Amino acid sequence: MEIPREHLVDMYTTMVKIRYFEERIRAIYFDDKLPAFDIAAGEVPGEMHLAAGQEPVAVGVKPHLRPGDAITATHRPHHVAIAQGLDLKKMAAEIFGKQTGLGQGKGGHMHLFSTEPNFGCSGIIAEGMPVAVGAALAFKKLGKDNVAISFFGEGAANQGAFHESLNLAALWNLPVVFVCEDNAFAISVPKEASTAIADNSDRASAYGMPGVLVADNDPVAVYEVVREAVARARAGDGPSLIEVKTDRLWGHFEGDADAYRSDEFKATMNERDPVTTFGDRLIDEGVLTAEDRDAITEKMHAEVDEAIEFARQSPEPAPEDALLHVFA
Amino acid sequence: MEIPREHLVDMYTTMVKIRYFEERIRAIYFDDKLPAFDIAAGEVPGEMHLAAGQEPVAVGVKPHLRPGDAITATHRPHHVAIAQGLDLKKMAAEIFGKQTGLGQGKGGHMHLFSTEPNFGCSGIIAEGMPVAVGAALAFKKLGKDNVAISFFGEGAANQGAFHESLNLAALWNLPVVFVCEDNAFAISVPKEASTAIADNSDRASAYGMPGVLVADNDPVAVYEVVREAVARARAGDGPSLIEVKTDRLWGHFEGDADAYRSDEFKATMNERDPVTTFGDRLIDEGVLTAEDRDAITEKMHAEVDEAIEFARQSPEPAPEDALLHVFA
Amino acid sequence: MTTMTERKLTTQKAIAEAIAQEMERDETVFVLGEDIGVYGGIFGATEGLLDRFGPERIMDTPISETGFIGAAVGAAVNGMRPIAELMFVDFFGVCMDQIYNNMAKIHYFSGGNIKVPMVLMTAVGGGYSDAGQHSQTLWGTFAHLPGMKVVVPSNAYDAKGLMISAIRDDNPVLYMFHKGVLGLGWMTNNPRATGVVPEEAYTVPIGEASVAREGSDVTVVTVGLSMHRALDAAERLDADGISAEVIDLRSLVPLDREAILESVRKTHRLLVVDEDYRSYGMTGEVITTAVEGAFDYLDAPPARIAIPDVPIPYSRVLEQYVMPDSDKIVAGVKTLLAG
Amino acid sequence: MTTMTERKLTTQKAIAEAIAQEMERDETVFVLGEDIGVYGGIFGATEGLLDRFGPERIMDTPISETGFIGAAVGAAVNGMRPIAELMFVDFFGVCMDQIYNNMAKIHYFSGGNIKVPMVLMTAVGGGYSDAGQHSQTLWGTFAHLPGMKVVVPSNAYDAKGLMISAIRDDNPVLYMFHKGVLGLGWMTNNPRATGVVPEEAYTVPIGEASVAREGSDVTVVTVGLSMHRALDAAERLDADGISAEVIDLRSLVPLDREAILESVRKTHRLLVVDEDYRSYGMTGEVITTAVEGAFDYLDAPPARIAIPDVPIPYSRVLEQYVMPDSDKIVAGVKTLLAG
Ligand SMILES: Cc1ncc(C[n+]2csc(CCOP(=O)(O)OP(=O)(O)O)c2C)c(N)n1
Ligand SMILES: Cc1ncc(C[n+]2csc(CCOP(=O)(O)OP(=O)(O)O)c2C)c(N)n1
Ligand SMILES: [Mg+2]
Ligand SMILES: [Mg+2]
Repeated sequence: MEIPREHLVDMYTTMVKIRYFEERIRAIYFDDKLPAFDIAAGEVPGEMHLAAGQEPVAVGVKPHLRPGDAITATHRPHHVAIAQGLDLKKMAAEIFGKQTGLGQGKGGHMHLFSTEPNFGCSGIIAEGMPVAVGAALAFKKLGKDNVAISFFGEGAANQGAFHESLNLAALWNLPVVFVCEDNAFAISVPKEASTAIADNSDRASAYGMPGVLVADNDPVAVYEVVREAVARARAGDGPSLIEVKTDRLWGHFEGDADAYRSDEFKATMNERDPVTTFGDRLIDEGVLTAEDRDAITEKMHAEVDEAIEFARQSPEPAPEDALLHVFA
Repeated sequence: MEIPREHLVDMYTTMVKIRYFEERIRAIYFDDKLPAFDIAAGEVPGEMHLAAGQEPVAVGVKPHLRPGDAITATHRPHHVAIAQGLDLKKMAAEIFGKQTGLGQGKGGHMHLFSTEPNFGCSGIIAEGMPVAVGAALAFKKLGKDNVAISFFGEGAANQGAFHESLNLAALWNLPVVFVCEDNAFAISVPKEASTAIADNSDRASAYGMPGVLVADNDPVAVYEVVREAVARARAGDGPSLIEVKTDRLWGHFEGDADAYRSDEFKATMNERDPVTTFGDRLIDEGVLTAEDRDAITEKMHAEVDEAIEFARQSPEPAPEDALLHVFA
Repeated sequence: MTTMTERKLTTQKAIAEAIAQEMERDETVFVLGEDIGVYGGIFGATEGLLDRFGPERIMDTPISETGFIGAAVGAAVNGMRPIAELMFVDFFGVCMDQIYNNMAKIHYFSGGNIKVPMVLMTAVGGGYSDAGQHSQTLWGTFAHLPGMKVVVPSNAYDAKGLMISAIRDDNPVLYMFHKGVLGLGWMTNNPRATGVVPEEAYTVPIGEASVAREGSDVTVVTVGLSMHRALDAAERLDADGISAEVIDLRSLVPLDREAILESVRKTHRLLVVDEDYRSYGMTGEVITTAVEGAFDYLDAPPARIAIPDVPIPYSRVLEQYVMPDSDKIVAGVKTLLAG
Repeated sequence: MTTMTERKLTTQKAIAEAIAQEMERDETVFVLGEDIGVYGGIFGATEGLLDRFGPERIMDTPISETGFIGAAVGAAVNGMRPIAELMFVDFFGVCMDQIYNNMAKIHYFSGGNIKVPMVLMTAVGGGYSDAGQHSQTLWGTFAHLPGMKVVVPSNAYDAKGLMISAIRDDNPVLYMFHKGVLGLGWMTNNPRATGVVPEEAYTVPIGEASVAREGSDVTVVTVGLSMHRALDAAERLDADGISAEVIDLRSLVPLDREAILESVRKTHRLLVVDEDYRSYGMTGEVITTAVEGAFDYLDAPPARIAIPDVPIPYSRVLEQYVMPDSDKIVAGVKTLLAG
């Protein structure tokens, strides 16, 4: 692999950060909710879709981005948001519903918005896909060489918006990279029960754009494929579709009994945990030493802990501020 | 061509009937509207989308259908409705907004519904596509060997419902034949300004179903391709996608100045008028004599005239009947 | 017509039981939607049904709401009686055409010749910090558009009876269940979400409101989870010597205007409570109904409590600020009586 | 702020002029939609603009409303000021998620950090036998959902001024033009569809109703083409010695409640006329507003005329039966005054 060492280290570092963030949120999420689970209770209430296992998709994209590049992510946005470099404190504070959050507590974990980095996500499947097309259209009109990256799940690939977005992006030759995070499940529905063909990347031909399958949940593989797609987009050569086979290590949302996936499935998946395997590999390949790894882990944990502490200590919004921000 | 003579004659006969129907509606439509065109005026008010030129698609499908087979058509439905054998009097009466119409005057020309023949259409692009999927699902569940045919324009192929419908039909292996009427325009927007690839039939691969292009506006070519697709569907082997290159001889709707199509385009199109060319060909090939052709024309004109006379003579609905039929 | 037994069920189990009994009775009934199979429905409306009826009749779908709701319409006009589940009503925006322009209008367009006997069931409501795309009720949006019945059960008994009525109805019925009335183990415990439910099949008529609590000083009209809040409020008001009549609309379409008028003519005061957005919605319709039919009986202008025309915010303090609750209802009634 | 000249324009040309002037002024303004280029928009809102601004700024789209309206949202949050055209409002069902859940909520979710400065313009209304999927107004549907402004011009002057305001507004604005007020050559001739329009750019404030005709006996509140019907009715009533005040709401969101109240406090009687469906819509909201703010001034229960909760039928006699017109308004006012 002819990837700059700093990118490898950055990717791993970000993976560690994402994973630890998700772990902490997970623990806090359950803290005040068990044994009688109450979704409305606790410091972090509501639905919580965590991305442990899907770190490679997020970190493999980021090294190719420039300031101003737009990202639209999904209901499962933390890994992408963190990789993209969102202010971790403000992001955590939003998840805690605090005044200091990205949206002053109005959005919550599915609605994280930021202008720089240029990021948005959504609770509606495939809603961000046309938005990415529009961002790319704006870049083209404004003469910017930015690109837009649209993340979406393999479940989203059967939503009408997928079709309309890919057609528009190809038709107008826009700088968009469509990245399908194929974790094989949409909640409980396996891909073979939702998708008439095996690989969404094959759907690219319906729009005359390149479609590439990344068969492993490997940041390096993602890195390489995305490099090409982003370069293509930035050069004005139009959109691409990439599908990455990834793993959702935990339930669809926290509290999901996850009974629809077999123990074997889960065991196999856990064995190939990408944070562990990628860390091991970087050590094997001499990119990192064991000490480096520990130092990274420590540093990332501290950063995440600090962000979460910030969120915790931040004030609640004033109740009547609910009435603000309907209109500018 | 190894097509039963009666099918050839039937197809031609129906084409003549369709064309004359459209001609008569067109004339009546303009009757009370010119010189100061008023869309709300006259015996037949409102929007009027006529299908002159697209007869081959409709008549090439019909010979393969059995009682109970479901058709969903579009905002431009007359040719398909007539080929399918809808009661011409009731259909005409609906277009005239009369009490004796298929919908007692409530639906109008974009909303023709019938149970036997099993027919529906709609004013919303691609709205009928999922309905056809559902009809096919019902057939499968009820153990019937019926099939569903979904007609739609090439413009509709960029609507999200296209994608969802094809995926569902393929996923569930349903007896649906998707027939794309590619008249190269969606109102004023040419296909190359709407569709990222040349042929929608190539989109079939995104769903793992056969996709076939019928490159000529020829009832026999349609007949042959549809025969296979319907047989496949009826045998339980799943859906197909067919795209037929056809011609909309007139404006998108009546009153359309049609300024977005060049004179050359229109001249070329008119030269290959499928009713004329197919009639000539049947005579050339000895299927029909010139006398046969005249007899067919006369008979069809009489039938259409009678239906239109019926519509004209029929009573208006009672105004307060507007309040009926919201609920069964 | 029903034998009351003392068996108690949660609203969620009452819904699943209703569907199961109708599926037993009628082969043409089937269910389709996302995660309704092995998962049993995100809110449990199809719990246990996959095991009982198999994947041909309990069909998991892709995330293609336009596709599968449109397919339900097609199946309904071709001899089936589908029940489609839209997981959260908030998602209606991706499939509204099939709902309001197709499902709801075919019967009319066909001059009554085609029937569309289907149920569209969907979860509504907030109060548990699921933010602005997963917490809406939106019943006003559907009730505004003609051609579909709209029912909103607030308790287990009505949930079963209304579901059976909806399935047997020859019209499209939108069946909206509030997450907070279901009695789900993972939601905040709500004693009003469990009730006596006869084991046998029975119907609750669509279009009839019920007087959930009789009273004489003020009429509180509402629906869904706000019913529970209103009943809580009525108990508290009772302690203050205020007698509130609480009306559960149960159906928004058809709307039982007579029930509203009857109560208002008795109490002379009306408070409408709604977990939907305030403007251009249910509160305006109910108040206008009272004004049209009982103007001279009103001792004070009718009042309303509803979401104050803001998206539902995530943060608990913000969300609680905009949600109707029993405090707001108690205060609203007192203001109304003072006025 | 505007120099009134005597130049007259149709409403349609006033809209196209407003867009053109803003496009001249602001490079980030562009238009996208179906048939807005060479066709000039089915209802002429972009007439002549392709020639003037070229295909980069006047973009014909595929029939992909979710795609291109969502793209407009993406472009709006990335520095552009798009105007997207939804050809008929009736088509909203295929793209409502992008409108109500995305366009209208991003600003709120972001705590005010992200702005979505875009206009969604769309043709509304019936009366010309275009049947139930091409004749609706549906403004009540949009006005019920928070986060977007909703404007409905009824004349050429307001059409230009409201369009310029909408384009300059930092919020999403739904701009609904009634086909019957446009002055199109192919629609029934309507003298009220042409009016004096200043050549220079000017704004009409969003959220302010106008008193289109002063009167003292009754207040008629309406919007869109019904304004013309109401003005016709007012002239006829005048001949009978009845003085009707006619209020043009112009904006449904924000709603100018004060203007309604002021008039009702003067006339003591209110008739609301609406070409949208009757229940759960504008009529209920306006009447409730009057009841909330002017209860003691009302000499009779407010009344309403609207589409009686049926899909719009095709046949002329049926459609005319359900549409508000000046006969119905005259009769409604007389009944109200008799009451
Ligand atoms: C339009 C819409 N339909 C359904 C849902 C409910 N829902 C939320 S996440 C999800 C599964 C998404 O699957 P996928 O796209 O594969 O993403 P993943 O959760 O696997 O990351 C569903 C069905 C939704 N949010 N929006
Ligand atoms: C969802 C939706 N968008 C737009 C329209 C307006 N419209 C009616 S017909 C038409 C063009 C359709 O083109 P195509 O599908 O190719 O059919 P054709 O008219 O060529 O037969 C359009 C855009 C509509 N009816 N529905
Ligand atoms: Mg997935
Ligand atoms: Mg076409």
